[in-house]
Amino acid sequence: MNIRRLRLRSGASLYLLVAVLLGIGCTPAVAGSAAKVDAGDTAWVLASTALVFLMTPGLGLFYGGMVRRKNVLATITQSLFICGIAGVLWILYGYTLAFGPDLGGLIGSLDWIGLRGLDMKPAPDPFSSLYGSTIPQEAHVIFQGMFAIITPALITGAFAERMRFKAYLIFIILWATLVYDPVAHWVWGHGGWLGELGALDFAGGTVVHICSGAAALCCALVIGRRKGYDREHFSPHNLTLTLAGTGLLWFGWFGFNAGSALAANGLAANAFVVTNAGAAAGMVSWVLAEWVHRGKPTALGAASGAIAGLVAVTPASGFVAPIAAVVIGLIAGPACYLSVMAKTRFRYDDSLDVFGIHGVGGIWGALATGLFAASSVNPVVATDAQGLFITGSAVLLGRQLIAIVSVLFYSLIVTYLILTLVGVLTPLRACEDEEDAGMDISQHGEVGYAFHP
Amino acid sequence: MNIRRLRLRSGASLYLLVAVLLGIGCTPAVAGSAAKVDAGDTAWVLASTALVFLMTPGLGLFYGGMVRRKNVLATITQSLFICGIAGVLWILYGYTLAFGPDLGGLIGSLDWIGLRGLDMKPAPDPFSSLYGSTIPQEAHVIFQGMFAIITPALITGAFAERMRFKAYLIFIILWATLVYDPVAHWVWGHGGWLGELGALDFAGGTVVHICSGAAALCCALVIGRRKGYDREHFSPHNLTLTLAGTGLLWFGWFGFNAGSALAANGLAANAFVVTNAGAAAGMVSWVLAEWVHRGKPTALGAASGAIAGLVAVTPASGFVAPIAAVVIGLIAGPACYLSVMAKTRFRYDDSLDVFGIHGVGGIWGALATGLFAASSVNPVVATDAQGLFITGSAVLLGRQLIAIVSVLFYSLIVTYLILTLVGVLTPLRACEDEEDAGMDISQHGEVGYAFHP
Amino acid sequence: MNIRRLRLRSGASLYLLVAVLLGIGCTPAVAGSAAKVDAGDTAWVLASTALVFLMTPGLGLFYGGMVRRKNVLATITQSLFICGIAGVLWILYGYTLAFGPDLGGLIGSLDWIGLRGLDMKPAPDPFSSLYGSTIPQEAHVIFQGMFAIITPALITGAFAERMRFKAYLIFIILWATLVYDPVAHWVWGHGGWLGELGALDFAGGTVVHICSGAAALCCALVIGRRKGYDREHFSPHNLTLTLAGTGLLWFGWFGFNAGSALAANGLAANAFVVTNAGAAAGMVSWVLAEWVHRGKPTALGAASGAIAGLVAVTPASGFVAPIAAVVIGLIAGPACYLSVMAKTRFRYDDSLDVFGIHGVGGIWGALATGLFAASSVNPVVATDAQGLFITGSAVLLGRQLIAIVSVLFYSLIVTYLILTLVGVLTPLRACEDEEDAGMDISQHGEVGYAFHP
Amino acid sequence: MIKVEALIRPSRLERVKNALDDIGIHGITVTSVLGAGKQRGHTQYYRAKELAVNLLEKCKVETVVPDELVDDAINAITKAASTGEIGDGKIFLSRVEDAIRIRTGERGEGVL
Amino acid sequence: MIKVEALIRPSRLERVKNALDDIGIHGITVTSVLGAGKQRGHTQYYRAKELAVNLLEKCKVETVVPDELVDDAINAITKAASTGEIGDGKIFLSRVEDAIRIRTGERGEGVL
Amino acid sequence: MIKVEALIRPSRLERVKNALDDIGIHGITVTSVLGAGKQRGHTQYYRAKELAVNLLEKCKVETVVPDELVDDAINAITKAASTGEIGDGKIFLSRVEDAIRIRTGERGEGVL
Ligand SMILES: Nc1ncnc2c1ncn2[C@@H]1O[C@H](COP(=O)(O)OP(=O)(O)O)[C@@H](O)[C@H]1O
Ligand SMILES: Nc1ncnc2c1ncn2[C@@H]1O[C@H](COP(=O)(O)OP(=O)(O)O)[C@@H](O)[C@H]1O
Ligand SMILES: Nc1ncnc2c1ncn2[C@@H]1O[C@H](COP(=O)(O)OP(=O)(O)O)[C@@H](O)[C@H]1O
Repeated sequence: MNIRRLRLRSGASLYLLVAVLLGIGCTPAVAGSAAKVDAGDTAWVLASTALVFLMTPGLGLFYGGMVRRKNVLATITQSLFICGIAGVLWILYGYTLAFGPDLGGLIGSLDWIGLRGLDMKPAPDPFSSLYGSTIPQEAHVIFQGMFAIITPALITGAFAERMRFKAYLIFIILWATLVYDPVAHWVWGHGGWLGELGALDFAGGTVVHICSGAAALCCALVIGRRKGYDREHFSPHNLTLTLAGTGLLWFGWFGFNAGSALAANGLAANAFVVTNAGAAAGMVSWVLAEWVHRGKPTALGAASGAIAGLVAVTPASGFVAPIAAVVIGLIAGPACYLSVMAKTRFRYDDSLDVFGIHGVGGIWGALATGLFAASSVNPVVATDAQGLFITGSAVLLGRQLIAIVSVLFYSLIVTYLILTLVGVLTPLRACEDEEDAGMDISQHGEVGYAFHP
Repeated sequence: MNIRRLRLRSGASLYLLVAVLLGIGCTPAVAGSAAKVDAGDTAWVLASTALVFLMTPGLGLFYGGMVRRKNVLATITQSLFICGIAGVLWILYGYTLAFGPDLGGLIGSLDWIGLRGLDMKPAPDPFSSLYGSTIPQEAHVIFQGMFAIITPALITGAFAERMRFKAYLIFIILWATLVYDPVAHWVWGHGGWLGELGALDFAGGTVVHICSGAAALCCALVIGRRKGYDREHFSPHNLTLTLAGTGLLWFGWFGFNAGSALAANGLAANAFVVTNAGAAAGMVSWVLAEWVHRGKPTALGAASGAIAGLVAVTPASGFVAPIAAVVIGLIAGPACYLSVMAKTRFRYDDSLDVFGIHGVGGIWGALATGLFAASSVNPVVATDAQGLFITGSAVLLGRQLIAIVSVLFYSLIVTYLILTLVGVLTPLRACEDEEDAGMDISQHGEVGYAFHP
Repeated sequence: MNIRRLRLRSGASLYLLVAVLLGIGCTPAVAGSAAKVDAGDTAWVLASTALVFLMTPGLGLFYGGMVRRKNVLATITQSLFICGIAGVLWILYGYTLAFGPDLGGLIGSLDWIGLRGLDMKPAPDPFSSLYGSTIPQEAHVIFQGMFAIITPALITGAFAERMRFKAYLIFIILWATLVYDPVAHWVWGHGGWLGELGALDFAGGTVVHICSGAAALCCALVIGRRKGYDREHFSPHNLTLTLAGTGLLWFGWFGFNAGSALAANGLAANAFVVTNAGAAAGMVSWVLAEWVHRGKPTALGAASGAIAGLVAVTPASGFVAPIAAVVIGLIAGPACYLSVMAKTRFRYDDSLDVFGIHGVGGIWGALATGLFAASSVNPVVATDAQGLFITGSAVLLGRQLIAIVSVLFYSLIVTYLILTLVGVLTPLRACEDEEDAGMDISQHGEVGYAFHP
Repeated sequence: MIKVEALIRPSRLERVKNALDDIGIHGITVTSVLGAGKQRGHTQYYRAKELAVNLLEKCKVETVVPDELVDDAINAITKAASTGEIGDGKIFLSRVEDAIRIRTGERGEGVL
Repeated sequence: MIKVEALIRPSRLERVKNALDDIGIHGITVTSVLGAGKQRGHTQYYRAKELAVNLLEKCKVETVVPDELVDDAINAITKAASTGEIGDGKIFLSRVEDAIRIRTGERGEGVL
Repeated sequence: MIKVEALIRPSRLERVKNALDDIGIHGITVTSVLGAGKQRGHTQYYRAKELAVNLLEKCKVETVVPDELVDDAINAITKAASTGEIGDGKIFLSRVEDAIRIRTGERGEGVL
């Protein structure tokens, strides 16, 4: 008993050491903002956080249904496991890198490492203006954490059916750290240079979709085509999963966009309306496009169009009126449909069209924000830098372009460097036999369905 | 560059023209109610809206599991696509038809077309009394929008496995416009005649369930039985989908009913309790009924009973005490079980029992509201027009009967007219070969599962 | 017409009689607390309730994917049906047994039978301190009701693939009444002896996980191994269901833990962060453990680890800082992995590892609460009874041990008695033929998938 | 003993089974297969891509019968499975040397 | 060479496979089939409707063996698959003219 | 008439089908099967438990052809299905007594 106590004691000491280093006990920092937590706003942001969380498993189903049967678990797991790995990193250092006190407009400092120094009150001034002045800062932490999870998860669609789990794991850790955290800081962090510039991104057109879309393109190019690219057709094995995933993604997206108001107010309600309008219009227009072009309206087209519409409306969702969202969605459908077609021409194998939908949809959405943003919807939009179609001035559109181009290229380049590095450490893709047998059995030793005797 | 600018300019002009016509820029109308947005109420209504949204994809799974394998995607898509088409229509003109300033108790005017004139505040007086005085009107717009989506989606269960996608599409557009929007106005719109009459429908017994149930019956009769009705048995191909859908429907239904309080208060909490009680009791009683009748308690019976209970408790959910809800659910199970059995006798082919469950369940629920509604639960219930079992007066029950009968017949007749019209434009049902091959391949060129080599 | 009226009258009389006995009309009791309902807190608790509800169908999918194909519906139904049966019981007498006015620290009285006497205001003093002083008591009723549903549902994993539906039904009714309700009272009921003692359990480590885990162990031992235990391998038939279920469980768990704050405040936000941290760390650590041990990281491992982490962090979620949650999760993964391995050694057949994950994870979580609970996170933690690693005092740890041991043994013993009783009434397990044919066909007369011609 | 192996449309399975039952043939084994023949396939669409699919779902019905029942079986199947359209399928006959009932170990035509 | 084709209960597959392994027969092919025979079917229920289902899940195990192994194979299968209840299944024997190993192009009994 | 029955890797199905098409053999029937042979199985993991799985997914391709086409068919299949690795599969040949086209009732080689 004494010995055990001793062990506990020394265990406790060790723990305390680590704790001090990481700031474990620090939740109740003394300083803090004078602002008060509002229960209604907090309720909405927490509910939204849960909604955004669900998008990642939903994405797993969405993606998982589109691959061949032998890769279904590997594909879902490549989404789901990011809830684990990126979830831990976010608390350890991701949040402080992205949202911590600014260093040169480029990155957050390590002041809030391990969430140390955060208390149960709203973020202190001047952060509260961006991180919510009526919600506990931890609500901001975890709401943003869900974005840090889904963004790398989106990329996995590009290298589905061939990337090794080990390489994937290292890649994700590096990408979350070196691409996502800085880019989130640029756009949404207090002092980030793109935010300061006045580029608008309500819920992640650049940070989430362009950033992951560009990375996806890079991955598809570097990792190469799936075995059998010219010979076999890689048709989806279980579209019921994909349709279920679509429902969950759309559902979660309400938190994504309307939660980004960080309050339960008129802006949130407008973002909610606008989100649904964009998704609905995207669904309809993609289906019409393929109906005209190929002669059949498809289930997968409806699903893809909804996602395209959601992607496109995301950056605009806090700045535009409902009818503008309908227009954004109506264009997003055919635009993404065309870009998915283009893929075949350029012969790169972005397995599940991450670039075609998230990249292109995100770019269109960021531009559309520059066309339709109105300060009447959101006073954050400067009256002299509203959308081109509102005031005829292209000032905002120019800023949007800068944001698009810089995030696109930063993500492309750094993703390329990361892949090169990972490739040195461990092979990026499975060998031919493993690819033939399927990633489920070769990477995980499992099979998706045991329907046979 | 100059040319491009020019094009942008003229694009902008064209857009502005359309915008003016549709009232795009109009979100920030000057007038408005003095009422203030409450963050807590708004948080709950927005969360509820997301919940109700999820019901439609959930319904897709629920229905999709019950059809034959070759029709699974078509069936899910017939639900999912309504999120698109009805989603867009609602913003363009659905909301104003249903909830706009009243025209003769029958329909809303076009004043709020394209949501023009709505601002981020609560609905102006006198609308605020019905549309929420503490939530932004856009929250009411989108909450109600989800009802406008799920209601036509419910009907699709009646013509599953045989209706052509094109005919379905035209049908849905017309039905949403000519049946749903007016009926919603009658019951819930400010000035609607059934609402004025004092008929009670908290969350959609008449508007949603009787209305769609009657339409479903009409569709089943007009479109006719599935090929092989007498020879083959159409057994469900994947009940795991149906059970998953049941979970999502029940989950979403909390938003449907408790969200209909348009506030986060005691009434919402009571509606929540009552909803769960009704669903639980319906599940138990259906299963007991079939256990006694056929000797086996089934999974599909549990699912069906839960839905029957939910349907029945819906109109009553804001007016009755929990124990009354248990009684309502206990009766709903066997009642719907019987009506599903009756279908076989009358030999109409309502594929997935929309009338048997939503029609009959909705009627029972509307009647039950006339039996159990208590002004102690909700002061909206006039003390002299409470439920028969509360005060012994049948006044309310009479009003409920009027509401039931008028919605039932209106929906039956107008649905019949719409189907006739659609049938003139394009064949309603697939030809025999297409039906044999399955709707997935014939309508969409897709297959649900590619599990084969 | 006259006759019908008469019948209605007498129906009404009968109903009124029952109503009086059960207290149907009693929602609006006159007395009540002076406390006022806060819309924000209510919004969050209602949203959380919906989230917790979804866990049970989610659990159905999680479990259903792990059994053999022939048992999938029976397994899902054993979860889903508890939403029905326990849902009804909770309203009739469960709530009052668990949370009604205390009788000797052991059980609640029947004062609130049928929810009689509850009104739409917060619970009266002194209950409001525990049941929420800013939410309607019915919100507490239904939030807690979801816990009363999921807890027995967890047990079903232990006897999956062999227990008869009839026996299951009687077992669940008795268990919910004789085990869950008292234990919930001990820990969370006003006046319950473990709560009075100062044992901490924020969201159900003892009440939910240890209690169901112990019962599961008992069931596995009493009911015996599945037929073919030594000869066949019972591998999971559809892990996509399990992964989908994992997503829903994790999602719902945010309501489980963060909703347990019964308010939308900093504590809820911290609980949310901590929940995600625990789940994420558990996922990562389980996968690492199996990767090292067996050479493959698996999808099911990721899912199991997430659940293990969630279980472990549950009792601690309102008392610890985020980094502590990471530590809790990191240990939960390997701990549960080891205990699942141990099962094979001891040769009992807890089909889906309920004890290995919920029992062991719950014990670790309850202990961890004794290690990391800090009054700086939650003032409910007495400063002189904080976690061992916070102040070096083992006072709290001792109380946690008492809680663990008493709940563990109470559940083990009473479960054993219940099983014995049920076994007298009806055979517990299916006969060999039925087990061979599968529980879907033998218990329910259904098949999960009709994928064959 | 002859094994009669019929490749038929899935939608005719029920009828074929009943037709065989009617002439006293109760032992059959059915397999879900994909078949190609004269029948045209479908076109599938997957995000702007078109795939020609020419393996169609068919049922293989196998029944081992004494020689004297072969013609009856063929007639029964042909009648029940034929729609007159391409894709109705084929029947193949092949000789079976012996049959054993597992339960009893019996052999020969008697076990059918 | 003889093809031994056994229709067995799915729950006996593992045992049958092991029994064949034990006597040195490693090459087998297994198909999931539905079978009707003497065994009674199930009743399924679907919303108040009753369906009699008499196609039951079975496994078809095929192995092509040299003539001299046929009796051993039959014995092994019979033993491993039999429960004594109706529905244990049947074994059919039929002659195989030749066998080719795809990898090498070899022919004859040697490839088995 | 001979039934050519090939057990191949699923990933080679497309190629085998095309190879047969090229030599004018259009009628084929494909079944999804599990096979054991010389090829090593996989190890599966299920919560700390290891399972050796040695029934692997294979495709059975059956085509009934006139005697004179048998060798061409064998060559086509062998070429298209072979990877040189263990597990490429086997082809079995067996005699078919007669063939009937269901649609027309025709019999004999002509129906193939
Ligand atoms: N030579 C063959 N060998 C094996 N199976 C065949 C052969 N010819 C046809 N089949 C099977 O029969 C099915 C129907 O054949 P098809 O030629 O399409 O129709 P029909 O017999 O009416 O002309 C095919 O899908 C295939 O499964
Ligand atoms: N004549 C037959 N032709 C083809 N398959 C048969 C025949 N008779 C039986 N079978 C197969 O064998 C299985 C078992 O047969 P059954 O008659 O039910 O059992 P038992 O052989 O024990 O009497 C059937 O389900 C069917 O798949
Ligand atoms: N004797 C046999 N009888 C039936 N099927 C066989 C036999 N031998 C092999 N097979 C089938 O052929 C497949 C490939 O055989 P295998 O021995 O693994 O490869 P290889 O022929 O390249 O040596 C097996 O999976 C099995 O389906």
